[in-house]
Amino acid sequence: MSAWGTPYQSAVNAAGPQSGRIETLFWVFTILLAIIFVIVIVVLLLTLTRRHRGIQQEPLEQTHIPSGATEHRLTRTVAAATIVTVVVLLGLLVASVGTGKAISGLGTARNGLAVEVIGNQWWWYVRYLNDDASRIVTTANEIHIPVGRPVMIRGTSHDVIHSFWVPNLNGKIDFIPSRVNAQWIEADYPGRFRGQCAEFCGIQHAHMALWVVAEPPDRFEAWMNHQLEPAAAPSDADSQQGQQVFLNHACIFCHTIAGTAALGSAGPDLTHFASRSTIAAGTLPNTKGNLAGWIADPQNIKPGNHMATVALDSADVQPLIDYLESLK
Amino acid sequence: MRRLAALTVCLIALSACQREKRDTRPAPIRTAVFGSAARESPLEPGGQLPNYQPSNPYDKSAYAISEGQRLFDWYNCSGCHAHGGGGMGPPLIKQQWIYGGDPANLFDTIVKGRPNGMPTWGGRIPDYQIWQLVAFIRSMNNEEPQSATPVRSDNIQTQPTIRNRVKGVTK
Amino acid sequence: MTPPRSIDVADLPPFAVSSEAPLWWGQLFLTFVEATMFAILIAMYFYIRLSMDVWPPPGIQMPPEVLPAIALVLLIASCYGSYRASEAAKRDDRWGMIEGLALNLGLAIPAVVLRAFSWHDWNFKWTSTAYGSVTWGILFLHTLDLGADLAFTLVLLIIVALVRSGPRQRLGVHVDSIVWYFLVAIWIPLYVTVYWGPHLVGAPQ
Amino acid sequence: MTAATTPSIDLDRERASLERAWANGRGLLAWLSVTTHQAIGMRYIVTAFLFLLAGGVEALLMRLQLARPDNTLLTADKYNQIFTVHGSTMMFLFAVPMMEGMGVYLVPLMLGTRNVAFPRLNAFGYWMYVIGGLFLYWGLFTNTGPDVGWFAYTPLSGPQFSPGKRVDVWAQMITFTEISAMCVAAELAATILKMRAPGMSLNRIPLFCWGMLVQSFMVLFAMPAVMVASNIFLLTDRTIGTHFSNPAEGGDPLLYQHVFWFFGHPEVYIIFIPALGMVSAIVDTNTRRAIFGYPAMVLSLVATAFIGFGLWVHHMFATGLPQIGEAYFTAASMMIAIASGVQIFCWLATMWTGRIRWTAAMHFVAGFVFIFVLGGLTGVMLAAIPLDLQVHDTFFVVAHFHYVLIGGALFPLFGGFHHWFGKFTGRLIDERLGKLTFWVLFIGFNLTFFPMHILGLRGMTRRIYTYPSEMQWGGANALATAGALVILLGGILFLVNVFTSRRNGEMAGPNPWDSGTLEWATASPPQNFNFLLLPAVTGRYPLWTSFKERIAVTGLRNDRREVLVTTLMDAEPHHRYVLPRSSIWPFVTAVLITIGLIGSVFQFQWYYPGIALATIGFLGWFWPRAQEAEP
Repeated sequence: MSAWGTPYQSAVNAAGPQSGRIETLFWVFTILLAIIFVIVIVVLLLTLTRRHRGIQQEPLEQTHIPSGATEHRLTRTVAAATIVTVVVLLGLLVASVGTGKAISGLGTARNGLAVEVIGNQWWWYVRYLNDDASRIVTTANEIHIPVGRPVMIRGTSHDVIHSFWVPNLNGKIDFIPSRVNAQWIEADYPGRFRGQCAEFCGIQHAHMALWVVAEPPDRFEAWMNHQLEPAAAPSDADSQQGQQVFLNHACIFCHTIAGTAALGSAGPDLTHFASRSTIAAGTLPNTKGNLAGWIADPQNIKPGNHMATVALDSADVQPLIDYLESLK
Repeated sequence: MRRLAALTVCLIALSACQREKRDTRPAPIRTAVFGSAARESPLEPGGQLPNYQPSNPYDKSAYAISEGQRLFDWYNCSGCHAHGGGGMGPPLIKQQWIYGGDPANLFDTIVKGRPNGMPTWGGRIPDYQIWQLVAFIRSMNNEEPQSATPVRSDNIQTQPTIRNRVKGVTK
Repeated sequence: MTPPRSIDVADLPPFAVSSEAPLWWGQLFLTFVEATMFAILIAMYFYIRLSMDVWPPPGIQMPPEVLPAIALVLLIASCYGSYRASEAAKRDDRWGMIEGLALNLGLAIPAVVLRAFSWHDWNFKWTSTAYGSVTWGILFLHTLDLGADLAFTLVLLIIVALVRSGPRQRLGVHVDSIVWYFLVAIWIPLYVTVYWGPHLVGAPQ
Repeated sequence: MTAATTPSIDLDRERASLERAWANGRGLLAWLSVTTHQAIGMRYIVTAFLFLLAGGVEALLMRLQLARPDNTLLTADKYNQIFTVHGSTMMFLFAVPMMEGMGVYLVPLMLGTRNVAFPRLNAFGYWMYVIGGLFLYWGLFTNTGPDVGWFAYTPLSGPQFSPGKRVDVWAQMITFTEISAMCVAAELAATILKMRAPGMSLNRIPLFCWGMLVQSFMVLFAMPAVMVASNIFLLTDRTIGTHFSNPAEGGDPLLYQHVFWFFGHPEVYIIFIPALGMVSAIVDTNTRRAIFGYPAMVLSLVATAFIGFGLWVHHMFATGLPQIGEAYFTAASMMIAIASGVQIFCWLATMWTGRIRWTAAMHFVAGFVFIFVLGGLTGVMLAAIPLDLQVHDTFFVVAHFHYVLIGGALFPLFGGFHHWFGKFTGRLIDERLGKLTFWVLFIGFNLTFFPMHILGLRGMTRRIYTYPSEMQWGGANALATAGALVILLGGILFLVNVFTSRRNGEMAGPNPWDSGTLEWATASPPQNFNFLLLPAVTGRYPLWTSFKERIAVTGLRNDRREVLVTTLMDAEPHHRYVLPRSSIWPFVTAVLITIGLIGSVFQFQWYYPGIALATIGFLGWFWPRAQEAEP
């Protein structure tokens, strides 16, 4: 099945209670509707191939209407088929509404985690909410969640309508400017699940992905505590030069690196940039080579995106890459 | 008659090109060759040159104006100039420009900064973005074609007003 | 080869100035279009109301009361002109049509002028919040429709008075009355929305 | 209505006189002035077919781009323009005008009259449609093609995020095509209600005409919504700075979606309800029996139309609306399945007891049942909110609506082409090539769109111009692209068939299929006046009665374009009615209105001269003329 997609961005490889219920509903619908389809097609084929024994005697070419008895039989059959249709649909309606209610009931009772996600052209801003302001974590394009604990995704948009969709965990929810929408997700087992913006949001709609990383609770806590720390200070001269390059160019107008003068908010937070697995909202694996290519010519990889093409001296590029990749 | 028709067709086709062009990759721009559009000395080495006026490569481009509009917020120009009406800094919708209102003057002002608060942006943000800002500022003064100028912006409220349906969401 | 039996219609009238005319139906269908459009606009008005806390928004004046009410009365009265013209058209009474159309115009044009006066005094435009947009939208579209139909009525009047008042023109007068009734009738909910809306569903600052 | 023995009539004189009264004339000016419904209908059909080809080429380009991961055949910008223009073309420039073209051509013939009720409005509507379509393609070819999807959601389509004139071109194209659609809807509804053959009471109208009647009413109530959305909402936000979609000033982006889908959902039924009528016409002819369950069929059409207006929210389940209404919208969406199911059952019952003649048109009907039922069943899945939230905006939905629209509208339409080709051209289309066309299209279609169901479930979202190879969607996409090439082959076969059959096909004669409805009661192709003597009817299938029982209408004047108006319910003759002659004014008015509509997109001030010019146009149109014979 590998030519047909991956298991980590798939609505039929449920990894949580929400998506699990939807998947069950999906199979109920699919099997039932497939049976109906087969019946209709079999009737169609029989209709087209039968040799019309019962009405052979009726001179249709002249009367153009079969006998009253035939019509009466037909009426009863069609009425019966219609009633069966109504009953089946009623059953499906009940199943659908029931599933919807069950899903909306999940997650509210237990102590959940709240994550704020804001859609931007074309990346995801992520913030872990907490009553204790010092424990608020900001990151981008990658959401870590603890296994077995419900997580509320609350979202809106800074520009146009986006739609948050991690199919292994739950259905879609639109992020609309001026509104806050929310849904609960939960992972049953550790794993990495990919999601993607589902509402057309402009030229780079295709490159607006995110990863949800489900981890055991202890590893999640460790990740969280690490994210709370400010950025690692440059450890060698090379990285120090890289930091200076970063601070002296347009980078700082859009990006934040906690603990430095870079406080821009138009682009993703880079404080723990190197701990993330991708760059440019899931477009490329986070490697030094890809990062160099991205910084040198962002419009090559993602034409039309809002990252500035900054002219750097060739001597400055490698230190900058080294510095960014040191931000574990 | 046929030639006239062909000419009209060409004109109609071309009329869209400049406006709708989307240079996502900045072309090398000859901006470094002049330091100041507001000349400080009348003397020119090598005799009188034809008066060189650098022009905005993004002139009449709707996409560049829109990019300029975005950058105007991103680089916090609105912090001092508000949305063109002025605040701490001078208004940008006006007839009389202190340092000249031609594209080259505006470029110069942004690159070099001006006394009393206008920072120097040259070298900090890419030149092509400065030209996009110039195009946007000129569009605010209706100096770009109406067909390329956005009529308004969505100034999106920071405070969302409407709640949603998921239970357990209180705020 | 002709079918053996036939119906002879030579005795039927060669036209009808009544609701049996296809034109009457066509015009009725086009009013469905307008009715839907205005219904959507009214829905938009109240939808937008839901997303704003202050209504009308701060700095926007309450709508005037007197002039629009007078204009409404005039508009309703002008239907009588249409009615007379339409009845006269059925009777083939040229003078009746002229009188009716003139009465219609004589009452409706002042109504539009009054509306324009009260409108002119508004301290907001379509660019002043979504309230301004939807209010101006409703008023502009209805006034545009009124204007178009008044222009049409004027042309009809000129044609009937000076050029010809044959069956086509009579049917035109008859059908024009349908449009006019519709425009006045649809104005009542629109009037309530635009001029009473801020009172009925308003929220002061 | 009492019929007497027909007096003796000199048919040759009658014909000569009618030919004079209905002549269209020669030359360019006459060509632009044509108001006869066969000519306008055929223009609609040919123009819409050209737009189908254009939309097909765009589809093919998109399929080629998606054939493999990280493909660079099209840039993101071009891809977005192309998928937007593809959707807009298929919806506004192909499907609706094509159905209307078929209606304009066939409805007066089926009703037994000489033309539509408002011939000049008909011509005007056609010119508006052509101009609107050309305007959109002008945009695409000058890099001004809209790039926000055929739905153009705000705020993406608003002034801030869509610079330039791309979206304005789209929005104004809507204006043109909607004006056209509303003209046709008003005139067809009036024709069907008031100009039927004597005796054709409401329960004797052919089902295709019922389909067109229901579709016309849907157009009248749905199209204003899209005018509000595209014009009042989007264009004014973009050109004069209103705030309908700006949340900072009290507007709301979701309001646009409500208004748009209030049109957008009925639009689907606007497209396929006439197609259902075509299926009925093909089925009764080729089973040689009266359609089973005529009242149920009509009620289903009407019910579909009514329910169709209550469904718009099921395009918005992901927007986070209050939960209360959702069960209702699910239930309503499923009710559509009941209405469609009843019709399918009735056709199957008709075929079960009929004598099937296995023509190319019947092939397309059988293919229609297969594809449409599958699309309908996935539609039931989409009505279930939890499932919808998973597959919404994925390729599953792409598969679903192509199954419904290609299966539900295009296959019946191709069936209709094969069925009525003899009527349109006077020569029959080649049946063997027609059947081959069917098989190629059927296989190509399923090859293209079936894999998309799986792609959607496997996470492939819509409207993406590329995808990374790690997603492993490449195989299924390559298959779909291969299928698209097979569809292309089917299209070529069809065109070859059309061109060769038009020249060398067997002569059709008036009624090649021994059909029962009135369009077959006259020459193929029909002359401008359709019938030498207007028919009167006594049943649903007048041509299936013996010739002795047929009734004609006499006494209409034949020296001018006179038709008979009948009563609404029972179609009793009421009065005679003179239709206007050819006129250049519909064309002139369309051009004058165009100046204002297109000019105001670029410079709003053009609006005012536009109004003045339109007034001049209408004055010229309606001013009474001396040469027009008065009744």
